[in-house]
Amino acid sequence: MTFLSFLISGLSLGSVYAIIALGYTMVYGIAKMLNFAHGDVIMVGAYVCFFATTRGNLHPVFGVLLAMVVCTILGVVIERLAYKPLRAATSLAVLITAIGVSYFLQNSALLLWSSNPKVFTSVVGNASLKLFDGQLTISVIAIVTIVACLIIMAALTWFTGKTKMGKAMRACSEDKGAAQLMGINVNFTISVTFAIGSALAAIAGVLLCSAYPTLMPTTGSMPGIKAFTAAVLGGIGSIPGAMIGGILLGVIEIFGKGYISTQLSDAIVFSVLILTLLIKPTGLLGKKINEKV
Amino acid sequence: GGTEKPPAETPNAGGKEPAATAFKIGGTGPLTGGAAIYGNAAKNGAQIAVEEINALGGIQFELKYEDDEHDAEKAVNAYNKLKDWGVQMTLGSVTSTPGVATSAEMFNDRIFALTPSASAPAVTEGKDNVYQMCFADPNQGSASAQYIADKKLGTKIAVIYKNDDVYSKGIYNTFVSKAKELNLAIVSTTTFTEDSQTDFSVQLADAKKNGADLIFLPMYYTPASLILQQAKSMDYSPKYFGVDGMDGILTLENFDTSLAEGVMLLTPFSADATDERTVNFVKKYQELFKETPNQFAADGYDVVYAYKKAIETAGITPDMKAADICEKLVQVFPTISVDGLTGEKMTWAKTGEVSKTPKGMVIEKGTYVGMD
Amino acid sequence: MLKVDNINVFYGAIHAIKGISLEVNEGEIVTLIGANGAGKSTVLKTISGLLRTKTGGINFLGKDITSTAPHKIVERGLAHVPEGRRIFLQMTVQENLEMGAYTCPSGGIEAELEKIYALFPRLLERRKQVAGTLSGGEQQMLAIGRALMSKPKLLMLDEPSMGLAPILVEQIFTIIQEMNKAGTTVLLVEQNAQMALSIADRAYVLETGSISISGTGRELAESDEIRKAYLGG
Amino acid sequence: MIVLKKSTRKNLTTYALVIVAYIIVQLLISGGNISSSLQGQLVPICAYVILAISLNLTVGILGELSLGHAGFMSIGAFAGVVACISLEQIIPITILRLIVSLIVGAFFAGVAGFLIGIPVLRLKGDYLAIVTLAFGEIIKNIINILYVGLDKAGLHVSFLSDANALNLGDGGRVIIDGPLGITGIPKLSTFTIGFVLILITLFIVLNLIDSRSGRAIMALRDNRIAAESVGIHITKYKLMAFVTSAALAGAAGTLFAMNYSTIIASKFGFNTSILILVFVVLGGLGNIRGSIIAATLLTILPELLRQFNSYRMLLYAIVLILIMLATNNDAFKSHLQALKERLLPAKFRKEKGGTENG
Amino acid sequence: MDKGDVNMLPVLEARDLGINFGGLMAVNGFNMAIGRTEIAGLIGPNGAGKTTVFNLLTKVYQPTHGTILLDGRDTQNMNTVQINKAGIARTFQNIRLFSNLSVEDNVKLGMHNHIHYGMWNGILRLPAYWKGEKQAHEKAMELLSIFDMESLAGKQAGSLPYGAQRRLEIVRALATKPLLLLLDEPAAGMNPSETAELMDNIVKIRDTFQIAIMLIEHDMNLVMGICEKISVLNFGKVIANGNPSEIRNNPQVIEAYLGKKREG
Ligand SMILES: Nc1ncnc2c1ncn2[C@@H]1O[C@H](COP(=O)(O)OP(=O)(O)OP(=O)(O)O)[C@@H](O)[C@H]1O
Ligand SMILES: Nc1ncnc2c1ncn2[C@@H]1O[C@H](COP(=O)(O)OP(=O)(O)OP(=O)(O)O)[C@@H](O)[C@H]1O
Ligand SMILES: [Mg+2]
Ligand SMILES: [Mg+2]
Repeated sequence: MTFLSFLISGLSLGSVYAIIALGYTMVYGIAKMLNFAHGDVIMVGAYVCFFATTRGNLHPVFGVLLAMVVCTILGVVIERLAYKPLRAATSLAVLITAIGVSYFLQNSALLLWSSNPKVFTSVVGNASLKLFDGQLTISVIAIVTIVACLIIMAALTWFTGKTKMGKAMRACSEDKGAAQLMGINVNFTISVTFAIGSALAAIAGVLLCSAYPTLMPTTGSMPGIKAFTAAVLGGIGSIPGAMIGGILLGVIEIFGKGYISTQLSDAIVFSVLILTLLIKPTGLLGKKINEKV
Repeated sequence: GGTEKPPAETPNAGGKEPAATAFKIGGTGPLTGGAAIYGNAAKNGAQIAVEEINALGGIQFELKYEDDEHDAEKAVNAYNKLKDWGVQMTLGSVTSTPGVATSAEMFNDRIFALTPSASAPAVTEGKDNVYQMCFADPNQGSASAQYIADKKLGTKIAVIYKNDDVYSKGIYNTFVSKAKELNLAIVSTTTFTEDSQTDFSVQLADAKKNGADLIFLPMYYTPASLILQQAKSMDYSPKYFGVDGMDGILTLENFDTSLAEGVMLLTPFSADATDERTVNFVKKYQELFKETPNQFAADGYDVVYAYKKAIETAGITPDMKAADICEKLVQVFPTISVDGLTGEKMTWAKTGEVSKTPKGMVIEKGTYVGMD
Repeated sequence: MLKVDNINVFYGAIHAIKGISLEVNEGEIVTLIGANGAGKSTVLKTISGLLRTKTGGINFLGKDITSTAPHKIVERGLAHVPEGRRIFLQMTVQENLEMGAYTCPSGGIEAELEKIYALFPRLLERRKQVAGTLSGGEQQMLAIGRALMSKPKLLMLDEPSMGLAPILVEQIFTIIQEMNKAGTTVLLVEQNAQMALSIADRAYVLETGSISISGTGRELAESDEIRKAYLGG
Repeated sequence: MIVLKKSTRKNLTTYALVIVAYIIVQLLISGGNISSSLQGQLVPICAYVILAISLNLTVGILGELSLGHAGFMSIGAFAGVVACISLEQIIPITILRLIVSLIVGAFFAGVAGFLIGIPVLRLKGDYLAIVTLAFGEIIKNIINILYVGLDKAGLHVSFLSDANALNLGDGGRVIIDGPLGITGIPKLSTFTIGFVLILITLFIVLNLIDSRSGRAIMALRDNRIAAESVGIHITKYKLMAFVTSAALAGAAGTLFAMNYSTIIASKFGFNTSILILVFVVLGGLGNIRGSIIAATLLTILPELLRQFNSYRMLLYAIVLILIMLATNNDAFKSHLQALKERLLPAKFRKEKGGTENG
Repeated sequence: MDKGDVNMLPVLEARDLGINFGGLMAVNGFNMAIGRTEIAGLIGPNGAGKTTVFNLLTKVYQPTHGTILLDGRDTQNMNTVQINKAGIARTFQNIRLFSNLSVEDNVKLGMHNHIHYGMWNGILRLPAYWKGEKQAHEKAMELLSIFDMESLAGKQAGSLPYGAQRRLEIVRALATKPLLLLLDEPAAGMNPSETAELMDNIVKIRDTFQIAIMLIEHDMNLVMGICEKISVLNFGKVIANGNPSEIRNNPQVIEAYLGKKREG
């Protein structure tokens, strides 16, 4: 029974990572940049939803929608102002700019909303399912997160694989110049990528804070880094990979704590990551690209 | 509610140039970053005290707080900035690790420090001119164990502490050794870190599995609030015992206070106390900062009043050099007794440690109630 | 159809194109020849909008496109087979071809695909192969095929014969001529000056960023100067 | 007139820059014209300069993104300080003890670099980056559960429990106390030592780059397959760069730690790694002189912004973004180039091309 | 073919070489022997497997079957680096220079295993460093002079015009002191007059260094002009072997590769 309850905790933590990782992968796989500000967009999304539901008394559904709208706009604006001028620069230059944006968002949040933590009200309430005479509890938010994660993964897979915009995104991710020669509006495509990534960030923020309700200006940064790790573990650019990577990371974290040592939990998670990559150097579902010589 | 709305950095009651008529006091603390709540609280508390004292027209203070991002390196930078400004006595650093670093500098520079909240023993150890306003961590640890044993609060105890945090680990260390001494049964010890402070299901499951009926939580209230919430969703309802960092949990915006029902803690301050001094302070704080003050704010407030008392006793004047002030304060501090928000008749040992009695509090219906 | 008027292009501080003007009329095959590094590829990249000119203007189908975004230019009917092929290495052959038809309504793609596969049976064989693992020549075929997918009005080819077997070079030139007969205007950059001149209506010779000679294909092919410099004696 | 190789000329300028900066600062100090704030930052600036140079060796010269450089810094910091405290009786001369500590710090970090490098360097690109990040976090986690004490019997080491498990004898001293880190560190680092260490670092890195081994390392970066085809042993040279980089970071860590009375493991986490990376990228990949300047300026910048109080870090973020936009945007760069051309007579103008080495 | 070659062990012998890419036999049953100072050509339609043969010989790919004897030694367990040390150097169809390094450094990298001083000698600038670098510099200049490229020594390799880059790749390969030099489409992107010059140089290299050269090329002027022996590959199999005139008139080759109406 302990095993099962650990597994469930792992799945629910993992699905939060996964949902963040999906947004990460979207931008990471297509714009080919590590958007370290992603975690902070998540934080903004959570704050928007928080204020909308507590101070604005909006229904949670509208809270989430509003958060998505705000984050989408924020994502697109950030892309336009901070990343677009660097289209021709090295990816590292963009990475550093993203770090600047991350600091910017965190410190703006600090000034706007103060450093005092807020307690987020779960958008689906705190109900939980009790199984085996209450020996096993599954919270509703965990179920919602996992389901949301699956739906988003499926939708993204369909979108990038089947739609015209999705194909344009793949083309941009490989060669922006050639994509332009195909008649693809690269700037627009990348904006759409950021819009989707940021909308997902809003959802992720709301779900993250529903499950783990402390909300602070730094709330997004650690989950952001873990989700990035998860995205790499799953294989860069692979949408199902991001999800599997996220869930695995969560499960390993909980099992590591539960069965080995809480003191070593970070080391365990990262050791498993390293071992996995040593065995499979392109992540779990990453494509092995053999360079033609 | 912003932290930075209040009037001016350095209020000047008379409207005249403070120059040599005001004492320059300053401190460092995390005003940005993940620990910013503590720094801002201490700063705000001190600021209220400065405004009050300046309004009296006697001793005048000029207060400056520099951001240290909860980092030893930045804290030394911040402290040096204060030196350039001409600081005459300091409020040290708000948190422990930066506190250890800055207090070593202040010891060398002969600038007196009274820190509101840097509670690690290493902050004061071997430094005759560094004093604490808060309990030192070991005291909290052993006092908590003693309290639990005396009142027979729990038979099987679980401890969850933050493994990469000086404060949390410091209290844990002495709690454990004292508990051993008192034959308290610790049945579960688990940890978490800055990087993994979201999910506590494993820690709670361990405590539950081992039948713990009391969980000792030497940590700040933010992770504690998550523990309370997650335990509830597991249908696990042990007693909780916290330390001074737990204070503030009721002020968390939008917190479901019923989760904290029955949580006990040792703290020198509670915002719900009904004495005039506290009521007055809380009211002012809420007006200025739109938040309820926590214990850091109270400690910051008390530090300024302690300085006032010491200055009066020692006959120090604003035109004196920092080093001279330091020598006088070193002599006078062990002799004075101060009444403040965090304790009546507080006195200091020559080691810099404060002596005040912690109050055992329990949360009932969303307010703190004295346990004794 | 295409009118390039006194363009100047820079790579940072390097002045790569120094006041070039040229014209391509509807239905023509025009070729640009010149030594390595003369700036041929740069001219093509500037026309398709990948690079910007500092001065002067470019007019395509009666509209000024000097500062039009590349994708808009492509939509107007220009296709560019860039130097170095620039195929999408991680996509399959077929996906690459489909990308070529990005601006076209999705209906007619099938027919167009079939045409390309008929031209290059090799590509049909390798339809599902990841383009990055194709041989050099196969990649070149794919790059040309991809450009043809959009049924362009003006086709710009940058060294299409590079790396192709002799038999294929012939084929490519035949294809160019056929396409031209069917109404596609062609601007061709070639190292293989002899072949290029033999099918070109007109030609321009580029020398370190400026046009040194221009004339009809035949005139240039017969000029001694050109023979010596570009046709190997 | 002796004509120096372009890279030699560049390197000499770099040395000159460092030496002149040192002299100016010393003059300011002796004249009492320097603020405590700036003076307090001199040693950390030296440490960050060394860290930036060493990371540039991995990121700029070897071409592999590392997100865990602070891990090596922390190994150097803890190992160096433990050495320093343990040797208190044996080597009473402080300067000598500091030098030994620096070497110990560099050695341990180098060994860690070697052990980590062997598996890690088989990976590529972002996968490698994430694994270095992971190692950085693991190092942090391990130091957090590491207890080291000293008594007459020598060093005692214990994991996972607490300082009591060290079973120290009478008069024993706990040196590393798990998450509490080390306290009571003697403040032995000085600006002059830092300066000398920078010169040594420059000497090692610049000479390495401009030698047979350095060429091989840069060849790996530019084209791995071609490098193999001319007979260059990939792993050997990757490791050489990685280990050198780690060892220098270790020395910098010791220098840094010996400037503060306390260090804790969490200081050397992801954020610090990123900070060093920011120096490197801002200064220019492969550009050693750029790293020095960027590390110095970006360390001072947040202190200069203190007057803006609570807006300080926000401004820092904005400045960082603006600098990145300014230095990496083509349009902006060509404006800058044009300006330079107008201002500088032709013969002083730098030739384009060649890697930036110094 | 040089007279001396006839009685000597071939520098390279490939027997029944083959590789399978997930079901596709890119090269199948490839046999070839190259004399010590021979210039051999490898031609064939696009995708026939020519580059793959080079990749097999240099162990960029491990052959699925077959043997390669280099100077009589089986190369079964060698990797790319060891192959180079044992005597095969190559250029690439897609230019692979160390494009951020100078032209001279590119050549010195070719000489990497022939410069003998270690890391510490380099860092500490011991005499071995100065001696090694001086020799390397002189040798690099000498090699660059083959293509009259001494004046480009300080230029960044990536900034050279395409043709110069191709030539530099050859110089770099030569610097490894190979017994056998593999050139993959050395004349691609060159105009006829540049190609003519390249042909002279290839012959000159063979004559001065007394090494074997094997080249892949689609420019028939070059192949027919300088190769002493030509193998034609189609669908991974050798379909013809012989001297230029034999190949030129082989109907199978004309059908698959040359086409009926030939240029030039
Ligand atoms: N990205 C670039 N950065 C700097 N200079 C460049 C760049 N691309 C080209 N150049 C320079 O611009 C000039 C023209 O180059 P371009 O590629 O247009 O020549 P080309 O005629 O197409 O030559 P080739 O026959 O080699 O393809 C050359 O001197 C080249 O070195
Ligand atoms: N790594 C690989 N994976 C799958 N197929 C490959 C791989 N490498 C080569 N091939 C296939 O093997 C065949 C031979 O390729 P190769 O590059 O050897 O051709 P080539 O003879 O050099 O042609 P070209 O003259 O066009 O360069 C091609 O059809 C190619 O698609
Ligand atoms: Mg070109
Ligand atoms: Mg080939």
